[in-house]
Amino acid sequence: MAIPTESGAGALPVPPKKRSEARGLKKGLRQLLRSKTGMIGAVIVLIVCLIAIFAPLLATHDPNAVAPIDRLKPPAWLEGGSSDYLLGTDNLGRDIWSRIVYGSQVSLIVGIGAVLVSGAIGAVLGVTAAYYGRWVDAIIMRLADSLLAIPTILLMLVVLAVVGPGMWTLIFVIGATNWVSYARVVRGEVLSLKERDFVKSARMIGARSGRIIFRHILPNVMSSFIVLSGMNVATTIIMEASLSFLGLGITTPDVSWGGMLSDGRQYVATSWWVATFPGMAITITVLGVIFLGDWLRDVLDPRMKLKNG
Amino acid sequence: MSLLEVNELKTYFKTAEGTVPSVNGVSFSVEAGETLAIVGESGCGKSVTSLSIMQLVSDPGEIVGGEVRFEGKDLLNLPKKEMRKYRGNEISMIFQEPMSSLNPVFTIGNQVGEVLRRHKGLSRGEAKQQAIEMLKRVGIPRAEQIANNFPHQLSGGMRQRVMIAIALACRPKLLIADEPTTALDVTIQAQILDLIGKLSEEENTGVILITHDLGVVAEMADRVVVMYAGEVVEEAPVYELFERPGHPYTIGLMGSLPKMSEQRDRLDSIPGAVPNLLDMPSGCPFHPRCPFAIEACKQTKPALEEQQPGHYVRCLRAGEVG
Amino acid sequence: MSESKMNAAAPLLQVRGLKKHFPVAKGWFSRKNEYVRAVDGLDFDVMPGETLGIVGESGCGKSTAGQMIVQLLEPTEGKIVFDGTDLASLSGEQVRRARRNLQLVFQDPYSSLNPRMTVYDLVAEPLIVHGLASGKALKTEVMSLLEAVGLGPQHADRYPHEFSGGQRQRIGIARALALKPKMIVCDEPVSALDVSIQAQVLNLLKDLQEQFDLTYIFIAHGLPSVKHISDRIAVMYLGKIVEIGSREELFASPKHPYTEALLDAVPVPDPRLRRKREPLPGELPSPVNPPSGCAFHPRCPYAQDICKQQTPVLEPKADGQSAACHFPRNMDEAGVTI
Amino acid sequence: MGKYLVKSLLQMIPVLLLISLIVFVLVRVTGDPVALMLPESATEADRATLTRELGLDLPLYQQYGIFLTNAIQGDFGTSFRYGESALPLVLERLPASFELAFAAMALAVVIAIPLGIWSAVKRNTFIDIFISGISVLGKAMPNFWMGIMLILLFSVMLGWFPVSGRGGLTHLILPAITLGVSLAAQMTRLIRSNMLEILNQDYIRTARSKGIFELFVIGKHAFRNGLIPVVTIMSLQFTSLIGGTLITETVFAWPGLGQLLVSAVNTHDMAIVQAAVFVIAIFVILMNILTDLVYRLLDPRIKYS
Amino acid sequence: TTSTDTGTTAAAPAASDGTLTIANGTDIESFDPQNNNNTASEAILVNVFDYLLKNDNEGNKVPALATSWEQTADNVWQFKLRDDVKFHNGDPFTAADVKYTFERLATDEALKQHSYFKTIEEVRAVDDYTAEFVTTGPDPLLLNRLSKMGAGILPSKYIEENGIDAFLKSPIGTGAYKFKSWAKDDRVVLEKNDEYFDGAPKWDEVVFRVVPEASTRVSELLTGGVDIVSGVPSTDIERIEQTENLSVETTPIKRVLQMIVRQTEGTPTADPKVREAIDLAIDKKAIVDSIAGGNGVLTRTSVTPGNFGSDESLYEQSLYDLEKAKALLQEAGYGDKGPELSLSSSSQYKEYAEVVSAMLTAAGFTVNLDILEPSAFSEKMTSKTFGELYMIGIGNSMNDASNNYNRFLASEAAGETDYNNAEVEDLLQSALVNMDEASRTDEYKKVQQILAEERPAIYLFQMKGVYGVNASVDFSPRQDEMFYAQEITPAQ
Ligand SMILES: Nc1ncnc2c1ncn2[C@@H]1O[C@H](COP(=O)(O)OP(=O)(O)OP(=O)(O)O)[C@@H](O)[C@H]1O
Ligand SMILES: Nc1ncnc2c1ncn2[C@@H]1O[C@H](COP(=O)(O)OP(=O)(O)OP(=O)(O)O)[C@@H](O)[C@H]1O
Ligand SMILES: [Mg+2]
Ligand SMILES: [Mg+2]
Repeated sequence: MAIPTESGAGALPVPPKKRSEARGLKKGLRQLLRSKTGMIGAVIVLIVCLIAIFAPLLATHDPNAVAPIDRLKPPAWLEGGSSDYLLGTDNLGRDIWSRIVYGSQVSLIVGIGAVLVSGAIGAVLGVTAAYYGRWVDAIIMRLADSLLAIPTILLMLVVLAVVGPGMWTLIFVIGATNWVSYARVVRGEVLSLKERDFVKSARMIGARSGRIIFRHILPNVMSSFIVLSGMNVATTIIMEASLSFLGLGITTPDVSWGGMLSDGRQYVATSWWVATFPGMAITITVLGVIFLGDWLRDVLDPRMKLKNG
Repeated sequence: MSLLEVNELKTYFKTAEGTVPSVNGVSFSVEAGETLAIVGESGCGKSVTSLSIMQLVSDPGEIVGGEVRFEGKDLLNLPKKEMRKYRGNEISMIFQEPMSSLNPVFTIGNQVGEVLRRHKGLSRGEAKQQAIEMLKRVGIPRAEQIANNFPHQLSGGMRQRVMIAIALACRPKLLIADEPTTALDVTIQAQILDLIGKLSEEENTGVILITHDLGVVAEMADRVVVMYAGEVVEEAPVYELFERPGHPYTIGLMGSLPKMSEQRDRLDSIPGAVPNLLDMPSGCPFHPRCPFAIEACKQTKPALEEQQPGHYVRCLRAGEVG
Repeated sequence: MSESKMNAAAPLLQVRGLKKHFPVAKGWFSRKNEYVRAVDGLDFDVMPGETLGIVGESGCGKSTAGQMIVQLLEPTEGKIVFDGTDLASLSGEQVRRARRNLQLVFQDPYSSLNPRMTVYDLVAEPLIVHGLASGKALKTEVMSLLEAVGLGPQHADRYPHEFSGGQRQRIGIARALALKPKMIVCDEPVSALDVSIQAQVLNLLKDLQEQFDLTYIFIAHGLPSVKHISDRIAVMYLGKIVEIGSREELFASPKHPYTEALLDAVPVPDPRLRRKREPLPGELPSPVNPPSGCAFHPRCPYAQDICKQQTPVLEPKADGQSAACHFPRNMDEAGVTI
Repeated sequence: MGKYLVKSLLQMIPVLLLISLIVFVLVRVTGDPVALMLPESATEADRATLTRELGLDLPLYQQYGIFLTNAIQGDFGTSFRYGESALPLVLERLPASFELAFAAMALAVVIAIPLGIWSAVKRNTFIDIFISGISVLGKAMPNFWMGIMLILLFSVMLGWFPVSGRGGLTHLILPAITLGVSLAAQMTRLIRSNMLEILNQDYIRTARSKGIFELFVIGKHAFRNGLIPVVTIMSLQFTSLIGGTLITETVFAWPGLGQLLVSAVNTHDMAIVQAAVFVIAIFVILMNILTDLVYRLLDPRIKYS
Repeated sequence: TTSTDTGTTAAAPAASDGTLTIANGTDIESFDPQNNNNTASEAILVNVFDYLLKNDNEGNKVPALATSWEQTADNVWQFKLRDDVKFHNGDPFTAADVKYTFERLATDEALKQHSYFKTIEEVRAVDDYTAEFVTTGPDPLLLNRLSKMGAGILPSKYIEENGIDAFLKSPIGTGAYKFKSWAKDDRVVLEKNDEYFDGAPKWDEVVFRVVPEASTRVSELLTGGVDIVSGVPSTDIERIEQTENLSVETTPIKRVLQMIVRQTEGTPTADPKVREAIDLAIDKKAIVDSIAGGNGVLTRTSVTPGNFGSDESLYEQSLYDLEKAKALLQEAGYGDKGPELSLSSSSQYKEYAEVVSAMLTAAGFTVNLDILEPSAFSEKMTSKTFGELYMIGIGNSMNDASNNYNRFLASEAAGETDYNNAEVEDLLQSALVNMDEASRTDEYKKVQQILAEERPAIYLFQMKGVYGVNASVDFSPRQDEMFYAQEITPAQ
C-alpha cells in the first residue's frame, strides 16, 4: 500500500544502503579498531584461543610427565633454572609452560562454558520472573533463594557421586549454581525496565511477550549482563581452583590453571613461579575477556561515541 | 553590551556516518529584558544551539567554533568551575523533554530545591519551602504534596512545569526556554507565559524562547530568529517578521498555520523534506524546496544581509520575494 | 463527511463510566490510601471514520484515559467497547490481536522509543510483529512511512537519541501508522513539531483517514490543530468531560465557562493582536480532593451557590453540543447575573 | 508495605520446606554416614546397629517426616562428630562469620564505589584501564593465594598483623582484605558500567544545568540511579559470605561457619549440614526482603504487588 | 579463649609467658577419648586423660595410673593402681573408674574405639586400687590396647552424676592439664593441674591451635605466634631452618605409605608378574628424596621397628628396576600397551599418587588416577569398591603387627584385595591368640616375607613427622605423634 505524501518527489525513496545489522557489525569493528582496550582484549583472547587449539605444538613437554629430580626448578632465566623448562617446574618436576599451554583448554572451556550455561539460565529466569511477576516471580526467586542457601560443595559432592568428576561436571555444577547471581541482577533491572514507556509501546504495537523480552528488555540489561559475565569467567576459573583446593576439581590427566594454582599455593613462599604463572595466565585471560566485553557493551550501546585513539 | 552575544557558533556531532553540522555558524544577541524567539524547522538545531550556550552538548557533539559572550565574558573559554556558577543561577534553561529530564529517584521538591541550595545557600527546609512556592507559581496544584512526589507520578504537563520552576527558581538573568509549553494546555500556557513575561519585566531577564507555536511568538517575542538546517536564515523584530517575512522558508511557515478563524480541509505545508545534514545541497540549503529558487540558488550560498533596519535575511532574492 | 457516517453506523468505540483512581500511599505502613481521581467517569462514543478531539487542562486525565482505551492501563471502573467487543473481557492474546486495530501515539516520544533500536527497526517492528510485510516489501513500506512523516532514508539507521524532539515524535507516529489500525489514539502527536511539519502530519492523518476510514482520538493542547482535524471535540476538566460537541458549534459558541476560558487563552499568531490575557483566577483544584459540586466552581466567574453543592451532569445528546454546567453560556435561557 | 512484609515472611515457609527437602535428599545421596562413623575394623553387625540407632533403616519419607517435625522445634539432631545438638553448634559460629562478612563487605564498598565511579568518569583513559586491570587482578587472584601472600607480606615480612586466628581488630584485617578485594573487583566493574549508562541520561544534563558541582551530579544524581544492580550484587555477595568463605577461613584459621559446614558435608554430619543450611536459608530470605526494601527506597517506580 | 597476640618480630620467643602453643592442621574430634579415631585428637587428649600404662618412645610399656600388672590366668590380668591420684574435680581415682571406662568401651558399639576393646569381657574392681580384666579369650594384645588411643581413664562418678553431655562440656580427667576451653576449629586451651601425681606441670597453659593451611602454620611459627607446628611441608623446611631461633625436628612415625593391590580374579593385578612390575616401576627413593624432602624411610614391610613383630631385614629396603618391570610386563603377555590400572588416593596424598601414576605410565601402564576428598575416600574404602590400586598411609596405634595384618585375613580381604593364602591365614590366626612372644614374632616375620613376595600391598616408605620448633622450647617428637606437654620443656 502506498502512503499518500506531500512530497513532490513522487519517486520511491531509496532504501538504505545497509541494513542495521550490517551497520552494527561494521560500526562495531571500526570501534574495535579504534578502542585501545578493545584491541588489547581481542588480541589476548585470540592468542589464548590459539594456544588452546595448538597446545600440542606449543608444549615442550608432556604436561603430565613427572621428573622428581627436576622438581621446583626456577624459570630458565633465573639462577638454577634450566633452558629445558622455560617457566620452571612444579612440585612434581612437571614443566609449567607445557601445563599452562594445556591448561588453557580446560580453563577456557570451563570458564566460558559455565558462564554461558549460568548466564543463559540466569537471564531467562531473571527476565521471566520480573516480567511476569506474581507467582512466577515468587517461584523462580524462591528457587534461587534455596539454591543460594545450599552450599555449592554439597551440590558438587552429589553431582560427583552421581556423574563422576570431570570438566563437564564442573561446568554443570558451576552453571547450575551461578545462575542465581544473573537472575537476581537481571530481575532487578527488568523490574524497573518493564515500567518504561518503550516497553509499553512495544506491547502497544502488539508484540508478543517473547519479542518484548528478547528485543526490548534483554538488550537493555545487556551491559550489566556483560560486565557480570566477564567477571564470572574469572569467578569460574577461580572456582575451579577453589574446588581443587577441596579436592573436587579437575584431576590428572586433565590440566587446569585453577588446579595448578591450587597445587602451587604451598610453594608461594619458597617457589613463587609454581603458582604465579598460572595466576598470570588467568589474570591476563580474564583481562582480555573483560576488555572484549567492554567493547561489546559499547557496541551494543548506541549512545557510546567513538573515542579516537 | 548585549546580555548575550552568540557569534558564528558551530556545534558538530561526530558520528559513525560522518560529521553532522547541527549548528553551523549561528549568530544572534539578546539584550537584557528582551525576549528573543527562535523558530525553525524541527531538527534545524535550535536545541543544540541552546545546549551549546549552556555547554551541555552531550557526547559526540562538540562546539567546534564560535563565541558565546555573556555580559561580555567569553563563556566558552571559562574554566568549568566558573561556568558552573553561571548555570542554573545567571543562565538557566528549560529543557525540551520534560519527561526524561527529571531524575526519577528524587522527589520533585528535592530537585527544585537543589538549585536554591546550591546558588542561594538555602538550608534544606528553606529550599523546600521556596520550591513549593515556585511550584505554586508555575500553577502546580497541591504543591505541598507534589513536592513529595516522584516524577513518574506526574502528568507530562506537570513535569514541564516542574522544569520551569527549576529554571526560574534562582531568577536568572538569562532564561533559555526550549519549547516550555508544548505539554501544557492553553490556560496554563497563558499563565506560564505571563510568569515569564513578568519575570522578564521585573528582573530585566533576557529570554530566549524556542517554540513552534507562532501564536506564542507573536505574543511574547520582541525579536525573532528563524533557523533552517543549522543556520540563521532570518532575523527581525516581531512585528516586521509577521508583516513582511523575508525568507521563503519563513513565508512557507506562516502559510502552514492552521487558523482558528477559517476551516480548510488541508493545510498548506512546505513541500519536500528537510535536507540531510550529512549531505547538504549545494548553494542555498533551502533551494530544493523553494518555490522562488533560481539557478543561482543552486550554486551560491547566500549571506545574511540586512534588508530593513534590524531585519536580516539570508536569501539571494531577498528583496524580491515576500 | 462526518454527519452522514455518524448517523449510519454503530459507534466504533463506546466508553461508559470510565474511571481511573491511582492510590497515593501516604507512608510505608499506612493502611489508609488516598486516590488521585485521574479519570473520574467518562462517557462518550466515537463513530467510525470520525475524529474526536480531546482538550483540557494539563493533568486532567487525557493521557490516562487514552492509555485505558488502548488497554495499557487497567480501568478502576467502567466499560470500553471497541468494535463491538468489551475490551475488558479479552484475554491477553486477544488484546494483543485487537491492538492491530487500536494504536496509540505516545505523548512522550523519547521514552517510548527503545534506545537500542534503530529507527528502521522501530518502524518495521509493528509490520513484522503482525506479519504484514517482509523482505523487500517491508523495506519499501518502512521507507515510505518514514517519508510520509518527513524523515529521510538517511535517518533510518540512526538511534532515537540522535534525533531532535520533533523527529522523535514523527518516529512514534510512523510506528502507529504502520499498522493502518482502525483507530489511533494520538496523545499530543504534533506538539513538538514546527508548523510546516505539523501541517504535513495533520494532512497525512487526514489523508489516511479518508483512504482507510481511520478513526482518531486526538488529544492535544494546540487548539488550532485540534480544530483543524477534529469532527467533534470533548473538553475535559479534572477527570471529567465538561463539554462535548461538534467542532463548529464548540468553537462558535462554547457553553461551558472552562471551554470559554480555554478558547480565550489561545495565542493568536499576530503580534498586533497581542493583549493582556487574564489567567483563570483561583487555585488549581486537586484531583485528590476535587471541589464539591461542580469541580470548576472555585475558578468560575459565573459560579453560584448551587454550583458548590450539585454536580452538574453532562446531558447525553446524540449529535448536538452538551455541557456539564448549571448555567451554560451563550444560551438564551441562561439567566446569568453578574 | 506491611502487607508486603507479611507476604514475604510467609513465603519463607515454602522456601524452607523446599530447602529442607533438597538438603535432606542431597545429604542422603552423598553417602553413608555410618561408614564414616565407624572404625575401619567394624563389623557388619556394628554397622547394622548404628544404622538402626540413627534411624537410617526407616523408609525415606518417614525419615523426612521425623526430620521435619524435629526441625520445626529447632532440633536438627545431634552432630555425630561433636556429639552435641547441631543448632547451637551452628549458631556458635555465626558471630565469627558475620564479623568477617561485615568487615569484608564494608571494605569492598569503600574500595569499589570511588573506583567504579572514577573509572566510569574517566572512561577509556589510562585511569580506567588501570582500574579495570586492578579489579581483574583482584578477581583473578584466588582467595587462598591472596591470603597466603598477604600473610607473607604483612605478617611475616612486615610484622604488622597477626598471621591467623580470630581475635581483635588486627586479626580481622587480612582476611577481610582477602575477601573484600575480590568482592570489590566485581562491584567496581558493575558500578562503572552502570554509571556509564546513567551519565548519558537527560536528567544528568538537567542536573548539570543547575550548576551543581560535578561531584554532586555524579555522586547524587547518577550514583543513586545506578545502585540497583549494585545492591543486588551486594546482597548476593553478602549471603555468599556467610556460608561460603571456607577458603579464607582455612587460610586464616578463622573459626567460621564455612569450615563447620564443609567439614560437616565431608563427614556426612547430617545434623549440622541441615541446621547450617537452614540458618543460611533464613538469612538469605531476610536478606532478600531487605534488598527488595532497598530497591524501593532507591527507585520509587518499582512497585510490589 | 586466649589470643596469642605476639606476632610482631619474626620468631620471637613465644613461650616466655608460660604458655605453650602448638599448631596442628586439624581440630580434635571430641573430648570423649573413646569416641575419637584420629591421632591428632589423641595427641592432645593424652594431656587430660591418663592411661593405665603408656609407651615410652622406644615402645616399652611403662607404668602410668597402674603401678604394676600381671597375667593371672589365660584370659585374666590384674592391675595395681596408684592410690594418690585425683581427678580434676577432686574425686579420687579408683578401680571403679577403670571398670567404668573399659566396660563402656567394650559394650557401647557406637563408640569409635569400641572395636579395639571388644575382647574385654569384664573388668572387676577387686578393691579400690586393684582392677582385674577378663578377656573373651587369650589376648596377647591387652597391654597394647590399654596403652593406645581411647584408653584414657574417665571419671565414673562425675559422669554418672552429671551425664555424658555435661562431661563433654567440661571434661575432666587425671592428666597434667585441665580442660579450660574449646573453641571448635579454633583452639583447645588447657591449664595446668597443680595436683598432678607425676610432677608439677611445666606450663601454665597449653594451647592447641587449629591452623589447617600448612603455609599459615609455618608463617605462625616464623612470626613467633606459636611454639611448635606439626605437618611442616618439605619445601618449607629450609625456610624454617634458616630462621634464627627456629629448627625442624623429625622422627619416623608408625605410618607407612602404601598401595593396596587388588588380586581379584580377572583384574590385571591378579597376575603376580604385574604386581611385581608395579613394585619395580616405582622409584621410591626418588619420591622420598624429592617430594618427601628426604623425610621418609624406605621399607618393604609395614611393620616398622618399634612395633611388635617387625622384620628388620625388610626395613630400609626397596626395589626399583624399571627395565625389569618392563620385561615383566612383556613376560606377562602385554605388548606395547601395558595393563590399565586404576589408582585411587585421598587428596591428602595427591602428590604421591601423581608421581606414582607418572612412574607407572613410564613403565607402560595406563593409569586412571582418581583423587578423592578424604571422606569420600574412606567411604569407598569401607565399602571396598576401589579398583586395582589405592594409596593409603596406615598407622599403628597398637604397636603390634596384628594391626597391620587384619586387613589380609581372608574374611577381611574378601572383596577388597581378595588376597587368600592359606599359610598366611594360619599364621595370622594363630598369632592373634598366641601368648608366647617369641613364636608370635616368628609367625609375623614369616608373614612379612610372604607378603613382600606376593604383594597384596606395595610399600612406598615409612613416613616421618616433621615439626617446626621455636628455640624457646625443648621438644623431641614422638613416634606415636603424641604431644605430651610434660615432655616439652621451656628452653633454658
Ligand atoms: N547525538 C546526536 N548525534 C547525531 N546527530 C544529532 C545528535 N543530536 C542531535 N543531532 C542532530 O542535530 C540536529 C539538530 O537537533 P536539535 O535537537 O537542535 O533540533 P531542534 O531544532 O531542537 O528540533 P526540534 O524542534 O524538533 O526539537 C538534528 O538534525 C539531529 O538529528
Ligand atoms: N502512576 C500514577 N500514579 C499516581 N498518579 C498518577 C499516575 N499517572 C498519572 N497520575 C495523575 O493522574 C492525573 C492525570 O494524569 P494524565 O497524565 O492523564 O494527565 P494529562 O491530561 O495527560 O495531562 P498532560 O496534558 O499534562 O499530559 C495527574 O494528576 C497525574 O498526577
Ligand atoms: Mg529541540
Ligand atoms: Mg498527557
